[in-house]
Amino acid sequence: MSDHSGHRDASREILDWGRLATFDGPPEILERARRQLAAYATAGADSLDRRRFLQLTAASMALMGLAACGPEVDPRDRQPYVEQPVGIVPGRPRYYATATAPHGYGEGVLIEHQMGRPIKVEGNPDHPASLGATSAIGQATILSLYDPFRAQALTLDGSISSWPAFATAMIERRRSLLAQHGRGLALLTGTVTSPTLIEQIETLRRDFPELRWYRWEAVDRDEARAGAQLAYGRPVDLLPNFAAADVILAIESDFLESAPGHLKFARDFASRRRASEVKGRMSRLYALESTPTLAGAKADHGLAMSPDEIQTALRRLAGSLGAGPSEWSGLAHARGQALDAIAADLRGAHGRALVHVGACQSAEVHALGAALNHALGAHATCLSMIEPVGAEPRESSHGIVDLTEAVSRGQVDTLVVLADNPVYGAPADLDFARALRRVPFSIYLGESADETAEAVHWHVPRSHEYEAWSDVRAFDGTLAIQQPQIRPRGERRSAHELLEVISGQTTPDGLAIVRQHWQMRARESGVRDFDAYWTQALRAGVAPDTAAQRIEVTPRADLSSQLAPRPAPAATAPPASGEPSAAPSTAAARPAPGAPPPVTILFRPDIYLWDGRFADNGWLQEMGRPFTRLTWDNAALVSPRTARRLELSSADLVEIDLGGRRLQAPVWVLPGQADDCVTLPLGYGRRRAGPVGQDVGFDAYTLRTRSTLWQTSGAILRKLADRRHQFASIQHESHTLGRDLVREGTLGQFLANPRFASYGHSDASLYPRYPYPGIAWGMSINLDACIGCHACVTACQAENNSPVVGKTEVIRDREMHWLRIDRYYEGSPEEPATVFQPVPCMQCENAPCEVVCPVHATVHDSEGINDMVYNRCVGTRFCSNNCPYKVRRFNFFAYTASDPRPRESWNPEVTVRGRGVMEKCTYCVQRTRTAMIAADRDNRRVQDGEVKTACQQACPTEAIVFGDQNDAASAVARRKASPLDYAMLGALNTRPRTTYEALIRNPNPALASNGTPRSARSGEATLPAAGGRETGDA
Amino acid sequence: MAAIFTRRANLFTQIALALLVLGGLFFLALVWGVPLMNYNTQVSFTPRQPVPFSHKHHVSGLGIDCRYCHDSVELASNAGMPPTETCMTCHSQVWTNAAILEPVRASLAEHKPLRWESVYTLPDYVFFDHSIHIAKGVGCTECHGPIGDMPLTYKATTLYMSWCLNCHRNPAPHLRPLKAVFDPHWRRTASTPSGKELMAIYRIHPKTLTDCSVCHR
Amino acid sequence: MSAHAKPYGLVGEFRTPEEAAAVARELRDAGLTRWDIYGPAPLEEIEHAVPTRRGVAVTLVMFAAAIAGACWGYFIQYWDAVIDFPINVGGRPLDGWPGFVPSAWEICALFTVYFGFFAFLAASRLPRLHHPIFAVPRFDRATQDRFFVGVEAIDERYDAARVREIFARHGVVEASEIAA
Amino acid sequence: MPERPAELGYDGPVIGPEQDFSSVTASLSDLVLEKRTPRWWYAGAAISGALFVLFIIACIWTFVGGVGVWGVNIPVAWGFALANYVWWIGIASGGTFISSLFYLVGSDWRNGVNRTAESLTLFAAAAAGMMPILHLGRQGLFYWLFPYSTVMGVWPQFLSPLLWDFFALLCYVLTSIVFWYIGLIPDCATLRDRATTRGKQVFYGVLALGWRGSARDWRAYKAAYLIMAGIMAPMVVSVHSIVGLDFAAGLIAGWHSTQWPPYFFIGALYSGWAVVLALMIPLRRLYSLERIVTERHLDVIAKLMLATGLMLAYCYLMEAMEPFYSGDPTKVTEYMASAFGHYGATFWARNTLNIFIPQLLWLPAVRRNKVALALISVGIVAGMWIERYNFVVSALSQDYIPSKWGYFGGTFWDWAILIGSAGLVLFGFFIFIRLLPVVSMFEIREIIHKRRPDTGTSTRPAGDT
Repeated sequence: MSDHSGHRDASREILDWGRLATFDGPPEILERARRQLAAYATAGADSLDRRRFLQLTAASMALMGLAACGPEVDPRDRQPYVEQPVGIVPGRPRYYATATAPHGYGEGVLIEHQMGRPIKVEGNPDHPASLGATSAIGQATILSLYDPFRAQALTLDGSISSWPAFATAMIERRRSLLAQHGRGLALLTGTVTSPTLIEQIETLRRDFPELRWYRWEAVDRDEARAGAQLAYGRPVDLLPNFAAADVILAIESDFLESAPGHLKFARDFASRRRASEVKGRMSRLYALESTPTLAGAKADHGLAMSPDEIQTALRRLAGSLGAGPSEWSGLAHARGQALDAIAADLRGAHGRALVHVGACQSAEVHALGAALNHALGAHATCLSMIEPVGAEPRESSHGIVDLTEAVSRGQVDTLVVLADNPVYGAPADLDFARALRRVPFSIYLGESADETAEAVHWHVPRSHEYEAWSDVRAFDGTLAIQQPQIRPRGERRSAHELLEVISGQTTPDGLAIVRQHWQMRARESGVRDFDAYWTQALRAGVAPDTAAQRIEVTPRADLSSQLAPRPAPAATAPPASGEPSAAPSTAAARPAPGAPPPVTILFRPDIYLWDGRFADNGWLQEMGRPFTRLTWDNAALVSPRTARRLELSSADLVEIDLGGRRLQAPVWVLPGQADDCVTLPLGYGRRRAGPVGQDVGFDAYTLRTRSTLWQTSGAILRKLADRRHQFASIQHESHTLGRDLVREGTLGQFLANPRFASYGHSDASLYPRYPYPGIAWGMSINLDACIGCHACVTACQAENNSPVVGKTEVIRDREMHWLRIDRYYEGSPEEPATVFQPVPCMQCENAPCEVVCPVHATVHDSEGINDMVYNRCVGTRFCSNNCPYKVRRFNFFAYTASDPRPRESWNPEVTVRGRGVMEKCTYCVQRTRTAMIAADRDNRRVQDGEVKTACQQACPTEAIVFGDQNDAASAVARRKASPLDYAMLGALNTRPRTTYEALIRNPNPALASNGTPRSARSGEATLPAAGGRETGDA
Repeated sequence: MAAIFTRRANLFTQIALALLVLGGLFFLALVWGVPLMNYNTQVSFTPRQPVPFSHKHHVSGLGIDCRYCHDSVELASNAGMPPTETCMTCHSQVWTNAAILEPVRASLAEHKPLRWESVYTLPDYVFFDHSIHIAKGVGCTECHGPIGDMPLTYKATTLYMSWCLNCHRNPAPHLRPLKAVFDPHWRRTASTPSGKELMAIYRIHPKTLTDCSVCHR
Repeated sequence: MSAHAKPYGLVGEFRTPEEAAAVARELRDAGLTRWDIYGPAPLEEIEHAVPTRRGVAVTLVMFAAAIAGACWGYFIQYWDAVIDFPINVGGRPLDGWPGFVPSAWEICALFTVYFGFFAFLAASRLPRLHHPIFAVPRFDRATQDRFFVGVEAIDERYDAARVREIFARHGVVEASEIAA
Repeated sequence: MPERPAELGYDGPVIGPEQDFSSVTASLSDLVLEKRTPRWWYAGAAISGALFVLFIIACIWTFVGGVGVWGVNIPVAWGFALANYVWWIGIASGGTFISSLFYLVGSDWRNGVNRTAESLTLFAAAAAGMMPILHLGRQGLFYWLFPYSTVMGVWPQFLSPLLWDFFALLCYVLTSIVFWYIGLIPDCATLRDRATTRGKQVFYGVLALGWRGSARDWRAYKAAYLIMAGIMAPMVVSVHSIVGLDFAAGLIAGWHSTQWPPYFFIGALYSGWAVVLALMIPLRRLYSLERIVTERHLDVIAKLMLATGLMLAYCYLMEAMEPFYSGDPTKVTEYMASAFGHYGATFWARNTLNIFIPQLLWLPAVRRNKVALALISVGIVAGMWIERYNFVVSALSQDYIPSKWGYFGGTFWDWAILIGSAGLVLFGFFIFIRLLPVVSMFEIREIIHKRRPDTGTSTRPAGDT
């Protein structure tokens, strides 16, 4: 597990496709899994058979293959291979490189295999979009791979059919299509970055000249594209360099959460934010946003303003920075002073300043951003441009709107849908489902039997990205091959294979398709030994120097005249077809007399479910949202002031009336939300999904029309009297209430007095300190670097077999995450300063939990880890009561037994806990122990960095560092030597091994008064008294 | 007044008391004794195997090294059960049509794994690693008993945690030079270095060996 | 009363403890040892009249039990936690003796009470459901409101006539000789 | 008996002047041997029996479903079970304390009530004993708290307050059984000798172990009983102090305080008195024991209850003072939360029932109004449970880390266990009052004898033929 950080390539291998484990006949396996787990639900030994099944029997792979035909296997069986695959060492993990593309752009990953089964996702350090890190979604993909409810059977009009049947039908269809040169043949895809797929489409065009290719993503980057078009007169992708920027202006920016390349951006950004390392070189971040983003949370000055105000603000900045007509600098704005200060700061940082605009902003704002960047001289230093990575259909009109119109004009008789669930995400005013039903011959390639699958004739189950061959480009164009980690189950096929059928090949072979394309590429780039090239690309997980070429373009001079003379009113999203439009929203409803004043609606993707495609993923559903801390729900987010005005409080049910379209939604009062702006997170309220995702939350798409994809004004909120919603929030109190949890200060304070945050530390004790002569594992968490993305939490859940407990149990405060990220607010509820604090087990040297355990179930080991011995635990729960950090979790029910995931997906290195057992973070003791055994085998000491905890490995910003704190040279020892190092609740003298580096902000002195006053002991001063629960709680 | 109880009542009382005492003692005996009974620990039990494989014949007789079949024992937690191929390396030449080897041939022919009944079964929350024990000079026979002389393999030790602790608390007597680890008939001789010396060579620190996380994760 | 059967002894029934106590004193002075008073409650005058060491014996047993219990209670804890399997629990010292005291005390109490109970049974030879003396007429009132003085025949100084005479002098209600 | 014996008055003797050996023996043993089972007994036994069944069902459900069927969560990992436990063990302690301490100080009124109190102890301790096992995550493995290491070679962790608690409870239950039984032996002998049917004779005969009331046996008996009493008194104190340590030894701000051991013990006595009164008042009337359990008894216990209540009030004040004196924000928040926060209602309920209302006992009029006294006692019993509930739950719900604050709410099964356990105790009590003398006969005889040494015995030759 540890070794790929060292001699990496040796540990990554090429999957032997012929020998891949398969899940043929999963029902038996899953059935058995559930039965067996249930059988042991009550004992600590519940996973007994599971692990033997997984680890001790070398034949579990073979068994997978045989499960369908063989009788039930006695768990006491040892089943050796018949022929042992080369290189397989039972009980040793192996790593295979591939890539995941949660938003269409590739992120390189390494998949850990145990006995041929993919178990865990890690980032690929060699991949530019990963750099070894992963996102929460990336971590969770492994669960989707094992989702037992994904479609397996190919269906025709809802009834099970077979691949041959489909192939024959398709071939017939093909004949008639050939006859009419492909007239009526339409292709609907999402974002396409796979060169192989593009080539296939081009090939299709050769056979079917009149093929029409449409593109649709429910949550797309059209605005950015249109903005670039507007600003540069041509499509480009922007590559910001946050490591080079001293001053950053983020316009509701997604650069820390979802923008292509966000993992790299986060890494770069953090590299300039860890105060103890960069000292005076710490960068400064401003954020203007209508609804809180992670960037806003990290901002030194976050200003909440409505979309209109944002646009005005940008014009004003443009005016005063020479990026637009100077009269703009006079534009009236509520936050004028602040803006001027920002402008001054940006001007001062000329050449080292950067403006980044989020995908949800209108094309105009993007254009303004481009102009600002140009004026600030960012293009040379902080910003570079490349040809767009995502393929653009050559059709002039290729939006879903055009498709729907074409269908209604009867111009489409054969529709191949590769896009992800368009029926669910399409604009509500299109009624795309009806259109789809009118298509005589429609095919949908989708992972589950979702809303779209029910509206088409043929539903071909789509193979998971870890089940099929493909390739994908990253945000910077770098190419990676996606190799299957496991054999697809049932009739699953990839997009490549489906298109291959359309072009006449009835038994497509994904590997052949991709390989063929790559051979062509290789030939073009003059590679002699293709096999070596291919092998190397697979092993490394990236194809050498495939990054897109930089291009030099500058914003057109007449940009400002292109923009509407006056700041356009709100709700100016162009139709999906992509050309910019500043036309005011048509959907805006006129408020009826006496009705409450209208508000602006913002449609935003949910940070974890995205556009809804991950709704079936239990880990992501149960992940607390960074700001609302909600699980299993979305909510209409309103600002505290607006809530007061509308007499709303959290969990009230409201009816949102938008030009006649009505939607009932529960309200959540969210600090930092712009006034009179209501954010409706997308991706919930799936009508047809797996048991996990179905009917969770409300479906905001029902209000989203073609012209108001991102925002619209004129909505009326009507409170539904005395009806409240029950939320499952995992954090009920939002303030530190003056407790010594988070220590923070300003850069000024820090430079003036580096030790300002180290105080009140007493080591006095009646007892002699326990000696740890050998290794002493320790962890340091840098609060400057933590962006609250929850990648670590998901990684922990994946590594440590944490179960999903479901909404009702979360409501009872029984969630099982070992690592949580506390979110605290300071300052005014309107524009609070946000603090993210990851809290794993502190591994106290004077552990309060251990002393109260009557059975030695939690005790210390010689490396100072606070062991939790599940099989010894009788479940008194005193340890949890006595833990001042409340990091212990208890199996109140047999959660693991009732978890639907197949048991072969659990991590065999970690005990699966049964009912009535306490559990908690152990610094991934399975990893430390494996590393120590490896080192001990050849009588050496464990190297620094040889073992990484799951959270540390996933963290994009290197906020978490783990290692031997006795070794002065180790990274963790160096971190702990920082003057900012402090122990949470240190006064209790628990001597935690996990310590924090105090949070340093870098506010603009000119703005010190604004927004967020703070002192080293921030909290007391600016906070409401105890129980300030205005973030609400069901 | 007529006495309620006859003389016999006293006898009954005494018998009852005696039974009470005996019962108590018997209960205690059960509590401590039953877990140690072979019936419970399966020690010296010989499970039925598809093929009556004899370690005595292959190891002591033919002198085949343990690692020839259990090839991952030095590399990984798992010693590894030999794939059918391994059996067939020889048995495609010798005993090619012995009846008792039919299952092996069948396995190869039908590409179905042999199903051995496991002899040593650890509970699932115990993470035992063969490789480190081998590397630290713990011979196979320390846990597997006189495996080299077993015509049919039987369980030689209880695998109770208390049994593990015996060695983890005081490893010295159970250590041997590395070259002797796989020797099923090894005996300590005058020339063999003492357990203390071996502990020094292997850098074994017994204090750390009883940490819970050594085996429980 | 049967002449041939070896008699258990002579039992006299009295109304008041004073009478019984007076009889007791005479028997004691006469040097008899195998006699006893049976009454419904432990009353001072009777206690004073009847010489016995049983109370002391029981007390000593209980004291010994208390010491033994306390020592054993402490020892098992010390041996388990410090000698047999020392484990670092929350950085506390292995020999956290103050933490061993409560359990040790409880075990001490347990021992004392139980050995006290057994000592009492042993001292008074209980349980013994059958006893010759139950044959005495109206002996049931020994546990209600009457007092009986029983003199055993096996006492070498036993002389039925003399005993009857003593009984009579102290207003015996009825004196009856019963079989063993 | 239709006509009801007259009361003796609150300053009157602890035993009716006309009572002698024969009469107390007769009246008390006839309750068991002769009296036809009264209707109220059937009613009471039926109701409490039904609750007992509910308790059994709730236990089974908890075993099958796991403690998840309760409202417990993280942070509030302890809920009803612990509150019930502390409550019952407290009630038990009260009983033992009456019979042991007041035996040592030789107060004569004690002999009228100790039997009832001890029996109560027994059943309350049984109910208390169930709770710690029930609340375990893996109930079947509770035996790992015994020092037993044949298989695993691991011992219990003796520094854990829970382990002290385990030993304390175990020893306490075992010892109180013996203490209770040894007190019964002479009375069983009496019943054996008065019993008219063979069955009863054998039943009580076996229980009496052949007791003959020999003076030498009496000496051994009294020696053993005296020392037992001498051990039980401090034991009760230690047991409940250890229960207090379960919390005091914790780090939770609301628990981490040295005052809990005495605080808990005082609370225990308080509930002990209250329960004895609550049961004695109706019992002496239903069994017409007015001449044996006299108004004097009630008065004494009522006064004791008042005194203990004042001590408890002092503890409450200390509880309030400590956080503010220490100035620790966590402790302050926690106290304010318990007083005015989510659980404020329980806080004020406990103060009202345990402190404010009982102050009425200053007034002789109230003290001597049996209905009022019974009601106040019942109020205190309830109040003590509420106190424990508030104490356990509110401290946990808001401790050091605000982000993990959370609240507890009892589920149906929580309530079922609480009410059911009351059923267990009452049912046992009903069985007891039917099978055994509710007042220790031989000890009453001792008082009678002490009272009139000259005429210790029956004047009229009762039962002479």
